[in-house]
Amino acid sequence: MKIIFQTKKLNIEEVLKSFSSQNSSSGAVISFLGKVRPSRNKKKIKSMDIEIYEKMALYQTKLAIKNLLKKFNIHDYFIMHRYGNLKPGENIIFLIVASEHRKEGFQFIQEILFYFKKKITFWKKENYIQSSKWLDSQN
Amino acid sequence: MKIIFQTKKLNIEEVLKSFSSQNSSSGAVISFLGKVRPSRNKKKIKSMDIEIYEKMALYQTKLAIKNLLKKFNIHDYFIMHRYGNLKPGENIIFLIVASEHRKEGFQFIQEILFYFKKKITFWKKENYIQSSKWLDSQN
Amino acid sequence: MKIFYFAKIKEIIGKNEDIINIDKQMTVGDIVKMLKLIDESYELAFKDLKNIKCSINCNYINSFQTKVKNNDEIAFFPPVTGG
Amino acid sequence: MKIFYFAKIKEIIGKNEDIINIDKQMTVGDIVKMLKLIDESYELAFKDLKNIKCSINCNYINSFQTKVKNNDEIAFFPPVTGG
Repeated sequence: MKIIFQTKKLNIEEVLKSFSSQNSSSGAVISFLGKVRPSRNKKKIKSMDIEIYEKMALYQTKLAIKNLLKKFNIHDYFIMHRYGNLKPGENIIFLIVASEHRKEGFQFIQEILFYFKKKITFWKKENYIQSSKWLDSQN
Repeated sequence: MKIIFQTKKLNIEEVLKSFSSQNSSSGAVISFLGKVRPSRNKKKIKSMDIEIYEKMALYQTKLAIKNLLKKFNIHDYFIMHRYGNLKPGENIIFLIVASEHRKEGFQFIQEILFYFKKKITFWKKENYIQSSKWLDSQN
Repeated sequence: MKIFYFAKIKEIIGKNEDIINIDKQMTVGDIVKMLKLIDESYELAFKDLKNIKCSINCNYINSFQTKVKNNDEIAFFPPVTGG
Repeated sequence: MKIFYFAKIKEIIGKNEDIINIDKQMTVGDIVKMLKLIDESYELAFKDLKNIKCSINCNYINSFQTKVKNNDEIAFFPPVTGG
Protein backbone atom coordinates (compact mmCIF):
# COMPACT_ATOMS: atom_id res chain seq x y z
CA MET A 1 0.00 0.00 0.00
CA LYS A 2 2.53 2.53 -1.16
CA ILE A 3 2.49 5.62 -3.34
CA ILE A 4 5.80 7.18 -4.34
CA PHE A 5 6.39 10.19 -6.58
CA GLN A 6 10.09 10.80 -7.11
CA THR A 7 12.65 12.45 -9.38
CA LYS A 8 15.19 9.64 -9.21
CA LYS A 9 14.99 6.65 -11.52
CA LEU A 10 12.48 3.92 -10.71
CA ASN A 11 14.14 0.67 -9.68
CA ILE A 12 11.43 -1.63 -10.95
CA GLU A 13 13.18 -5.01 -10.55
CA GLU A 14 13.77 -4.38 -6.85
CA VAL A 15 10.16 -3.35 -6.40
CA LEU A 16 8.81 -6.36 -8.29
CA LYS A 17 11.02 -8.71 -6.30
CA SER A 18 10.16 -7.41 -2.86
CA PHE A 19 6.51 -6.84 -3.70
CA SER A 20 6.12 -10.35 -5.04
CA SER A 21 7.76 -11.97 -2.03
CA GLN A 22 5.78 -9.82 0.41
CA ASN A 23 2.61 -11.01 -1.28
CA SER A 24 3.48 -14.66 -1.70
CA SER A 25 -0.06 -15.74 -0.87
CA SER A 26 -1.63 -13.70 -3.69
CA GLY A 27 -2.50 -15.76 -6.74
CA ALA A 28 -1.91 -12.92 -9.21
CA VAL A 29 0.63 -10.11 -9.42
CA ILE A 30 0.18 -7.73 -12.33
CA SER A 31 2.42 -4.84 -13.25
CA PHE A 32 2.34 -1.96 -15.69
CA LEU A 33 5.39 -0.02 -16.74
CA GLY A 34 5.10 3.12 -18.84
CA LYS A 35 8.19 4.55 -20.53
CA VAL A 36 9.29 7.61 -22.46
CA ARG A 37 8.99 6.79 -26.16
CA PRO A 38 11.86 7.56 -28.56
CA SER A 39 9.78 9.62 -30.99
CA ARG A 40 6.38 11.08 -31.79
CA ASN A 41 5.09 11.45 -35.34
CA LYS A 42 8.63 10.72 -36.55
CA LYS A 43 10.04 13.58 -34.45
CA LYS A 44 12.86 12.38 -32.24
CA ILE A 45 12.21 12.99 -28.54
CA LYS A 46 15.32 14.35 -26.82
CA SER A 47 13.82 14.33 -23.35
CA MET A 48 10.58 14.64 -21.43
CA ASP A 49 9.83 17.04 -18.60
CA ILE A 50 7.24 15.85 -16.15
CA GLU A 51 5.75 18.39 -13.81
CA ILE A 52 3.76 17.54 -10.70
CA TYR A 53 1.44 19.34 -8.31
CA GLU A 54 2.57 16.96 -5.64
CA LYS A 55 0.21 17.73 -2.82
CA MET A 56 -2.82 17.36 -5.07
CA ALA A 57 -1.40 14.34 -6.93
CA LEU A 58 -1.02 12.50 -3.65
CA TYR A 59 -4.44 13.56 -2.43
CA GLN A 60 -6.13 12.56 -5.70
CA THR A 61 -4.30 9.23 -5.87
CA LYS A 62 -5.40 8.34 -2.35
CA LEU A 63 -8.95 9.36 -3.24
CA ALA A 64 -8.87 7.18 -6.35
CA ILE A 65 -7.49 4.21 -4.43
CA LYS A 66 -10.12 4.61 -1.76
CA ASN A 67 -12.86 4.43 -4.37
CA LEU A 68 -11.28 1.50 -6.21
CA LEU A 69 -10.79 -0.54 -3.03
CA LYS A 70 -14.54 -0.40 -2.51
CA LYS A 71 -15.03 -2.04 -5.90
CA PHE A 72 -12.11 -4.48 -6.08
CA ASN A 73 -10.73 -6.97 -3.62
CA ILE A 74 -7.02 -6.18 -3.77
CA HIS A 75 -4.33 -7.53 -1.43
CA ASP A 76 -1.66 -4.91 -2.04
CA TYR A 77 -0.49 -2.26 -4.49
CA PHE A 78 2.55 -0.13 -5.21
CA ILE A 79 2.33 3.02 -7.31
CA MET A 80 5.43 4.86 -8.53
CA HIS A 81 5.47 7.89 -10.82
CA ARG A 82 8.53 9.83 -11.75
CA TYR A 83 8.82 13.55 -12.42
CA GLY A 84 11.57 15.89 -13.55
CA ASN A 85 13.65 15.45 -16.72
CA LEU A 86 13.58 11.97 -18.29
CA LYS A 87 15.32 10.47 -21.31
CA PRO A 88 13.71 8.18 -23.89
CA GLY A 89 13.43 4.60 -22.59
CA GLU A 90 13.32 5.72 -18.96
CA ASN A 91 10.47 4.63 -16.73
CA ILE A 92 7.66 7.10 -16.08
CA ILE A 93 5.21 5.02 -14.12
CA PHE A 94 5.29 1.62 -12.47
CA LEU A 95 2.12 0.11 -11.05
CA ILE A 96 1.96 -3.25 -9.38
CA VAL A 97 -0.98 -4.98 -7.77
CA ALA A 98 -1.47 -8.26 -5.92
CA SER A 99 -4.85 -9.95 -5.84
CA GLU A 100 -6.42 -13.33 -5.26
CA HIS A 101 -7.55 -13.63 -8.87
CA ARG A 102 -6.29 -12.08 -12.06
CA LYS A 103 -9.49 -10.40 -13.18
CA GLU A 104 -9.74 -7.86 -10.37
CA GLY A 105 -6.01 -7.15 -10.63
CA PHE A 106 -6.27 -6.28 -14.32
CA GLN A 107 -9.31 -4.08 -13.69
CA PHE A 108 -7.70 -2.30 -10.73
CA ILE A 109 -4.48 -1.52 -12.57
CA GLN A 110 -6.32 -0.24 -15.64
CA GLU A 111 -8.54 1.98 -13.52
CA ILE A 112 -5.51 3.44 -11.74
CA LEU A 113 -4.03 4.25 -15.15
CA PHE A 114 -7.30 5.88 -16.11
CA TYR A 115 -7.04 8.17 -13.06
CA PHE A 116 -3.50 9.12 -14.04
CA LYS A 117 -4.80 10.10 -17.47
CA LYS A 118 -7.73 12.08 -16.07
CA LYS A 119 -7.31 13.32 -12.53
CA ILE A 120 -3.87 13.00 -11.02
CA THR A 121 -1.87 16.18 -11.41
CA PHE A 122 1.09 15.36 -13.63
CA TRP A 123 1.92 17.10 -16.91
CA LYS A 124 4.31 15.98 -19.62
CA LYS A 125 6.30 18.10 -22.01
CA GLU A 126 8.23 16.51 -24.84
CA ASN A 127 11.43 18.18 -25.96
CA TYR A 128 12.33 17.62 -29.61
CA ILE A 129 15.47 18.75 -31.44
CA GLN A 130 14.11 22.18 -32.31
CA SER A 131 10.99 22.59 -30.22
CA SER A 132 9.01 21.50 -27.18
CA LYS A 133 5.37 20.62 -26.67
CA TRP A 134 3.15 20.08 -23.67
CA LEU A 135 1.15 16.93 -24.38
CA ASP A 136 -2.58 17.10 -24.87
CA SER A 137 -4.80 15.16 -22.55
CA GLN A 138 -6.02 11.86 -23.96
CA ASN A 139 -9.52 10.59 -24.18
CA MET B 1 9.74 -13.43 -28.64
CA LYS B 2 10.49 -16.26 -26.26
CA ILE B 3 8.58 -19.19 -24.82
CA ILE B 4 10.13 -21.16 -21.99
CA PHE B 5 8.65 -24.10 -20.08
CA GLN B 6 10.93 -25.23 -17.29
CA THR B 7 11.09 -27.12 -14.00
CA LYS B 8 13.48 -24.73 -12.29
CA LYS B 9 12.24 -21.61 -10.51
CA LEU B 10 11.31 -18.58 -12.61
CA ASN B 11 13.68 -15.67 -12.09
CA ILE B 12 11.19 -12.93 -12.79
CA GLU B 13 13.25 -9.87 -11.76
CA GLU B 14 16.03 -10.78 -14.18
CA VAL B 15 13.52 -11.29 -16.95
CA LEU B 16 11.72 -8.02 -16.26
CA LYS B 17 15.01 -6.14 -16.15
CA SER B 18 16.47 -7.50 -19.39
CA PHE B 19 13.12 -7.47 -21.19
CA SER B 20 12.47 -3.87 -20.23
CA SER B 21 15.91 -2.68 -21.33
CA GLN B 22 15.74 -4.65 -24.58
CA ASN B 23 12.45 -2.94 -25.33
CA SER B 24 13.33 0.55 -24.25
CA SER B 25 11.45 2.10 -27.16
CA SER B 26 8.12 0.49 -26.19
CA GLY B 27 5.75 2.82 -24.38
CA ALA B 28 4.15 0.08 -22.29
CA VAL B 29 5.48 -3.06 -20.62
CA ILE B 30 2.89 -5.18 -18.86
CA SER B 31 3.51 -8.31 -16.86
CA PHE B 32 1.42 -11.00 -15.26
CA LEU B 33 2.69 -13.31 -12.56
CA GLY B 34 0.62 -16.26 -11.35
CA LYS B 35 1.58 -18.05 -8.13
CA VAL B 36 0.66 -21.13 -6.14
CA ARG B 37 -1.88 -20.10 -3.51
CA PRO B 38 -1.46 -21.16 0.12
CA SER B 39 -4.90 -22.76 0.45
CA ARG B 40 -8.14 -23.67 -1.26
CA ASN B 41 -11.50 -23.65 0.52
CA LYS B 42 -9.58 -23.39 3.80
CA LYS B 43 -7.57 -26.52 2.99
CA LYS B 44 -3.84 -25.89 3.27
CA ILE B 45 -1.96 -26.57 0.04
CA LYS B 46 1.27 -28.47 0.74
CA SER B 47 2.46 -28.39 -2.85
CA MET B 48 1.29 -28.33 -6.45
CA ASP B 49 2.27 -30.76 -9.20
CA ILE B 50 2.15 -29.33 -12.69
CA GLU B 51 2.23 -31.73 -15.58
CA ILE B 52 2.94 -30.76 -19.16
CA TYR B 53 2.55 -32.31 -22.60
CA GLU B 54 5.50 -30.26 -23.72
CA LYS B 55 5.50 -30.84 -27.45
CA MET B 56 1.84 -29.88 -27.73
CA ALA B 57 2.10 -27.03 -25.22
CA LEU B 58 4.82 -25.44 -27.32
CA TYR B 59 2.93 -26.05 -30.54
CA GLN B 60 -0.33 -24.64 -29.16
CA THR B 61 1.41 -21.62 -27.62
CA LYS B 62 3.03 -20.76 -30.95
CA LEU B 63 -0.31 -21.20 -32.68
CA ALA B 64 -1.99 -18.89 -30.15
CA ILE B 65 0.72 -16.27 -30.53
CA LYS B 66 0.49 -16.41 -34.30
CA ASN B 67 -3.24 -15.70 -34.12
CA LEU B 68 -2.85 -12.94 -31.54
CA LEU B 69 -0.11 -11.18 -33.48
CA LYS B 70 -2.56 -10.78 -36.36
CA LYS B 71 -4.91 -8.91 -34.03
CA PHE B 72 -2.52 -6.92 -31.85
CA ASN B 73 0.50 -4.80 -32.64
CA ILE B 74 2.99 -6.12 -30.11
CA HIS B 75 6.72 -5.32 -30.01
CA ASP B 76 7.91 -8.27 -27.95
CA TYR B 77 6.74 -10.92 -25.49
CA PHE B 78 8.20 -13.42 -23.06
CA ILE B 79 6.22 -16.39 -21.81
CA MET B 80 7.43 -18.59 -18.95
CA HIS B 81 5.51 -21.46 -17.40
CA ARG B 82 6.87 -23.79 -14.80
CA TYR B 83 6.09 -27.47 -14.31
CA GLY B 84 7.06 -30.13 -11.78
CA ASN B 85 6.55 -29.82 -8.02
CA LEU B 86 5.96 -26.29 -6.68
CA LYS B 87 5.46 -24.92 -3.18
CA PRO B 88 2.89 -22.27 -2.17
CA GLY B 89 4.07 -18.78 -3.13
CA GLU B 90 6.23 -20.06 -5.98
CA ASN B 91 5.76 -18.68 -9.48
CA ILE B 92 3.75 -20.74 -11.95
CA ILE B 93 3.55 -18.41 -14.92
CA PHE B 94 5.19 -15.15 -15.91
CA LEU B 95 4.01 -13.28 -18.98
CA ILE B 96 5.49 -10.02 -20.15
CA VAL B 97 4.64 -7.97 -23.19
CA ALA B 98 5.98 -4.77 -24.73
CA SER B 99 3.79 -2.61 -26.93
CA GLU B 100 3.50 0.92 -28.20
CA HIS B 101 0.32 1.60 -26.23
CA ARG B 102 -1.08 0.05 -23.11
CA LYS B 103 -4.42 -1.09 -24.47
CA GLU B 104 -3.12 -3.72 -26.89
CA GLY B 105 -0.64 -4.95 -24.28
CA PHE B 106 -3.39 -5.55 -21.73
CA GLN B 107 -5.54 -7.33 -24.32
CA PHE B 108 -2.67 -9.48 -25.58
CA ILE B 109 -1.62 -10.61 -22.12
CA GLN B 110 -5.18 -11.43 -21.10
CA GLU B 111 -5.74 -13.43 -24.28
CA ILE B 112 -2.55 -15.40 -23.69
CA LEU B 113 -3.82 -16.22 -20.23
CA PHE B 114 -7.11 -17.32 -21.75
CA TYR B 115 -5.23 -19.78 -23.99
CA PHE B 116 -3.40 -21.18 -20.97
CA LYS B 117 -6.75 -21.79 -19.30
CA LYS B 118 -8.29 -23.39 -22.38
CA LYS B 119 -5.83 -24.87 -24.85
CA ILE B 120 -2.24 -25.13 -23.71
CA THR B 121 -1.51 -28.54 -22.27
CA PHE B 122 -0.65 -28.06 -18.60
CA TRP B 123 -2.46 -29.71 -15.72
CA LYS B 124 -2.33 -28.81 -12.03
CA LYS B 125 -2.76 -31.09 -9.06
CA GLU B 126 -2.96 -29.66 -5.57
CA ASN B 127 -1.59 -31.72 -2.70
CA TYR B 128 -3.25 -31.08 0.65
CA ILE B 129 -2.32 -32.58 4.03
CA GLN B 130 -4.37 -35.73 3.60
CA SER B 131 -5.36 -35.78 -0.06
CA SER B 132 -4.65 -34.58 -3.59
CA LYS B 133 -6.87 -33.18 -6.32
CA TRP B 134 -6.45 -32.47 -10.01
CA LEU B 135 -7.93 -29.05 -10.59
CA ASP B 136 -11.04 -28.63 -12.70
CA SER B 137 -10.86 -26.51 -15.78
CA GLN B 138 -12.20 -22.99 -15.35
CA ASN B 139 -14.78 -21.27 -17.42
CA MET C 1 1.03 -45.51 -33.11
CA LYS C 2 2.03 -43.71 -29.94
CA ILE C 3 -0.71 -42.96 -27.46
CA PHE C 4 0.03 -40.60 -24.56
CA TYR C 5 -1.97 -40.13 -21.37
CA PHE C 6 -1.82 -37.14 -19.05
CA ALA C 7 -2.93 -36.00 -15.62
CA LYS C 8 -5.83 -37.92 -14.09
CA ILE C 9 -6.08 -40.30 -17.07
CA LYS C 10 -2.41 -41.20 -16.74
CA GLU C 11 -2.89 -41.77 -13.01
CA ILE C 12 -5.86 -44.08 -13.48
CA ILE C 13 -4.22 -46.13 -16.22
CA GLY C 14 -0.95 -46.19 -14.30
CA LYS C 15 1.29 -45.39 -17.24
CA ASN C 16 1.93 -42.50 -19.55
CA GLU C 17 2.03 -44.13 -22.94
CA ASP C 18 1.11 -47.11 -25.07
CA ILE C 19 2.38 -48.12 -28.45
CA ILE C 20 -0.08 -49.97 -30.65
CA ASN C 21 -0.19 -50.97 -34.27
CA ILE C 22 -3.20 -50.56 -36.50
CA ASP C 23 -3.25 -52.10 -39.96
CA LYS C 24 -6.10 -50.01 -41.33
CA GLN C 25 -7.31 -46.45 -40.81
CA MET C 26 -9.45 -46.21 -37.68
CA THR C 27 -11.35 -43.48 -35.84
CA VAL C 28 -10.28 -42.17 -32.44
CA GLY C 29 -13.50 -43.72 -31.13
CA ASP C 30 -12.36 -47.14 -32.40
CA ILE C 31 -9.02 -46.69 -30.61
CA VAL C 32 -10.80 -45.87 -27.37
CA LYS C 33 -12.97 -49.01 -27.74
CA MET C 34 -9.82 -51.09 -28.25
CA LEU C 35 -8.11 -49.55 -25.23
CA LYS C 36 -11.10 -50.17 -22.98
CA LEU C 37 -10.74 -53.90 -23.66
CA ILE C 38 -7.22 -53.98 -22.15
CA ASP C 39 -8.31 -53.88 -18.51
CA GLU C 40 -10.56 -52.21 -15.94
CA SER C 41 -8.25 -49.23 -15.43
CA TYR C 42 -8.65 -48.23 -19.10
CA GLU C 43 -12.39 -48.78 -18.84
CA LEU C 44 -12.47 -46.44 -15.85
CA ALA C 45 -10.17 -43.87 -17.47
CA PHE C 46 -12.34 -43.63 -20.59
CA LYS C 47 -15.70 -43.88 -18.84
CA ASP C 48 -16.65 -40.23 -19.15
CA LEU C 49 -15.69 -39.26 -22.70
CA LYS C 50 -17.30 -35.82 -22.32
CA ASN C 51 -14.44 -34.82 -20.07
CA ILE C 52 -11.67 -36.23 -22.21
CA LYS C 53 -9.82 -34.18 -24.77
CA CYS C 54 -7.90 -35.78 -27.58
CA SER C 55 -5.16 -34.51 -29.85
CA ILE C 56 -3.62 -35.92 -33.01
CA ASN C 57 -0.11 -34.66 -33.68
CA CYS C 58 -0.61 -31.81 -31.20
CA ASN C 59 -3.86 -30.60 -32.79
CA TYR C 60 -7.12 -30.81 -30.89
CA ILE C 61 -9.76 -32.92 -32.58
CA ASN C 62 -13.39 -31.90 -32.62
CA SER C 63 -14.91 -35.35 -32.83
CA PHE C 64 -14.03 -38.90 -31.85
CA GLN C 65 -15.01 -39.80 -35.41
CA THR C 66 -11.72 -38.26 -36.59
CA LYS C 67 -9.58 -40.82 -38.42
CA VAL C 68 -6.04 -41.72 -37.35
CA LYS C 69 -3.14 -43.38 -39.15
CA ASN C 70 -0.51 -45.68 -37.73
CA ASN C 71 2.19 -42.99 -37.65
CA ASP C 72 0.06 -40.44 -35.78
CA GLU C 73 0.79 -39.39 -32.22
CA ILE C 74 -2.39 -39.40 -30.18
CA ALA C 75 -2.94 -38.03 -26.70
CA PHE C 76 -5.83 -38.29 -24.25
CA PHE C 77 -6.14 -35.87 -21.36
CA PRO C 78 -8.59 -33.90 -19.19
CA PRO C 79 -9.35 -30.24 -20.01
CA VAL C 80 -6.21 -28.20 -19.35
CA THR C 81 -5.73 -26.17 -16.15
CA GLY C 82 -2.56 -24.18 -16.78
CA GLY C 83 -1.84 -20.50 -16.34
CA MET D 1 -4.64 33.23 -0.76
CA LYS D 2 -2.08 31.09 -2.54
CA ILE D 3 -2.57 30.60 -6.26
CA PHE D 4 -0.47 27.99 -8.07
CA TYR D 5 0.08 27.64 -11.81
CA PHE D 6 1.27 24.52 -13.60
CA ALA D 7 2.55 23.37 -16.97
CA LYS D 8 1.70 25.60 -19.91
CA ILE D 9 -0.10 28.15 -17.73
CA LYS D 10 2.95 28.49 -15.50
CA GLU D 11 5.15 28.90 -18.58
CA ILE D 12 2.99 31.64 -20.08
CA ILE D 13 2.69 33.58 -16.83
CA GLY D 14 6.38 33.04 -16.10
CA LYS D 15 5.97 32.13 -12.46
CA ASN D 16 4.48 29.30 -10.46
CA GLU D 17 2.58 31.13 -7.75
CA ASP D 18 0.95 34.32 -6.63
CA ILE D 19 -0.20 35.33 -3.21
CA ILE D 20 -3.18 37.64 -3.10
CA ASN D 21 -5.54 38.86 -0.41
CA ILE D 22 -9.27 39.02 -0.76
CA ASP D 23 -11.35 40.75 1.89
CA LYS D 24 -14.66 39.18 0.91
CA GLN D 25 -15.77 35.84 -0.45
CA MET D 26 -15.31 35.70 -4.22
CA THR D 27 -15.89 33.18 -6.98
CA VAL D 28 -13.06 31.53 -8.90
CA GLY D 29 -14.32 33.45 -11.93
CA ASP D 30 -13.83 36.75 -10.02
CA ILE D 31 -10.25 35.72 -9.19
CA VAL D 32 -9.56 34.97 -12.85
CA LYS D 33 -10.92 38.39 -13.83
CA MET D 34 -8.63 40.03 -11.27
CA LEU D 35 -5.59 38.09 -12.48
CA LYS D 36 -6.23 39.00 -16.11
CA LEU D 37 -5.86 42.67 -15.15
CA ILE D 38 -2.26 42.13 -13.97
CA ASP D 39 -0.68 41.98 -17.41
CA GLU D 40 -0.88 40.52 -20.90
CA SER D 41 0.70 37.21 -19.94
CA TYR D 42 -2.14 36.50 -17.51
CA GLU D 43 -4.64 37.58 -20.11
CA LEU D 44 -3.09 35.09 -22.55
CA ALA D 45 -2.85 32.32 -19.96
CA PHE D 46 -6.54 32.60 -19.06
CA LYS D 47 -7.82 33.21 -22.57
CA ASP D 48 -9.28 29.76 -23.18
CA LEU D 49 -11.04 28.87 -19.92
CA LYS D 50 -12.52 25.70 -21.43
CA ASN D 51 -9.05 24.15 -21.30
CA ILE D 52 -8.22 25.26 -17.79
CA LYS D 53 -8.85 23.11 -14.75
CA CYS D 54 -9.03 24.58 -11.28
CA SER D 55 -8.69 23.06 -7.83
CA ILE D 56 -9.43 24.41 -4.40
CA ASN D 57 -7.46 22.70 -1.63
CA CYS D 58 -6.63 19.81 -3.98
CA ASN D 59 -10.24 19.18 -4.98
CA TYR D 60 -11.38 19.74 -8.55
CA ILE D 61 -14.11 22.31 -8.92
CA ASN D 62 -17.00 21.83 -11.34
CA SER D 63 -17.74 25.48 -12.00
CA PHE D 64 -15.92 28.80 -11.98
CA GLN D 65 -18.87 30.01 -9.90
CA THR D 66 -17.45 28.12 -6.92
CA LYS D 67 -16.69 30.42 -4.00
CA VAL D 68 -13.25 30.78 -2.44
CA LYS D 69 -12.04 32.07 0.89
CA ASN D 70 -8.81 33.88 1.70
CA ASN D 71 -7.15 30.84 3.28
CA ASP D 72 -7.86 28.54 0.34
CA GLU D 73 -5.14 27.17 -1.89
CA ILE D 74 -6.13 27.53 -5.52
CA ALA D 75 -4.46 26.04 -8.56
CA PHE D 76 -4.93 26.55 -12.29
CA PHE D 77 -3.63 24.03 -14.80
CA PRO D 78 -4.29 22.32 -18.14
CA PRO D 79 -5.93 18.87 -18.23
CA VAL D 80 -3.48 16.37 -16.76
CA THR D 81 -1.30 14.10 -18.92
CA GLY D 82 0.32 11.73 -16.44
CA GLY D 83 0.59 7.96 -16.48
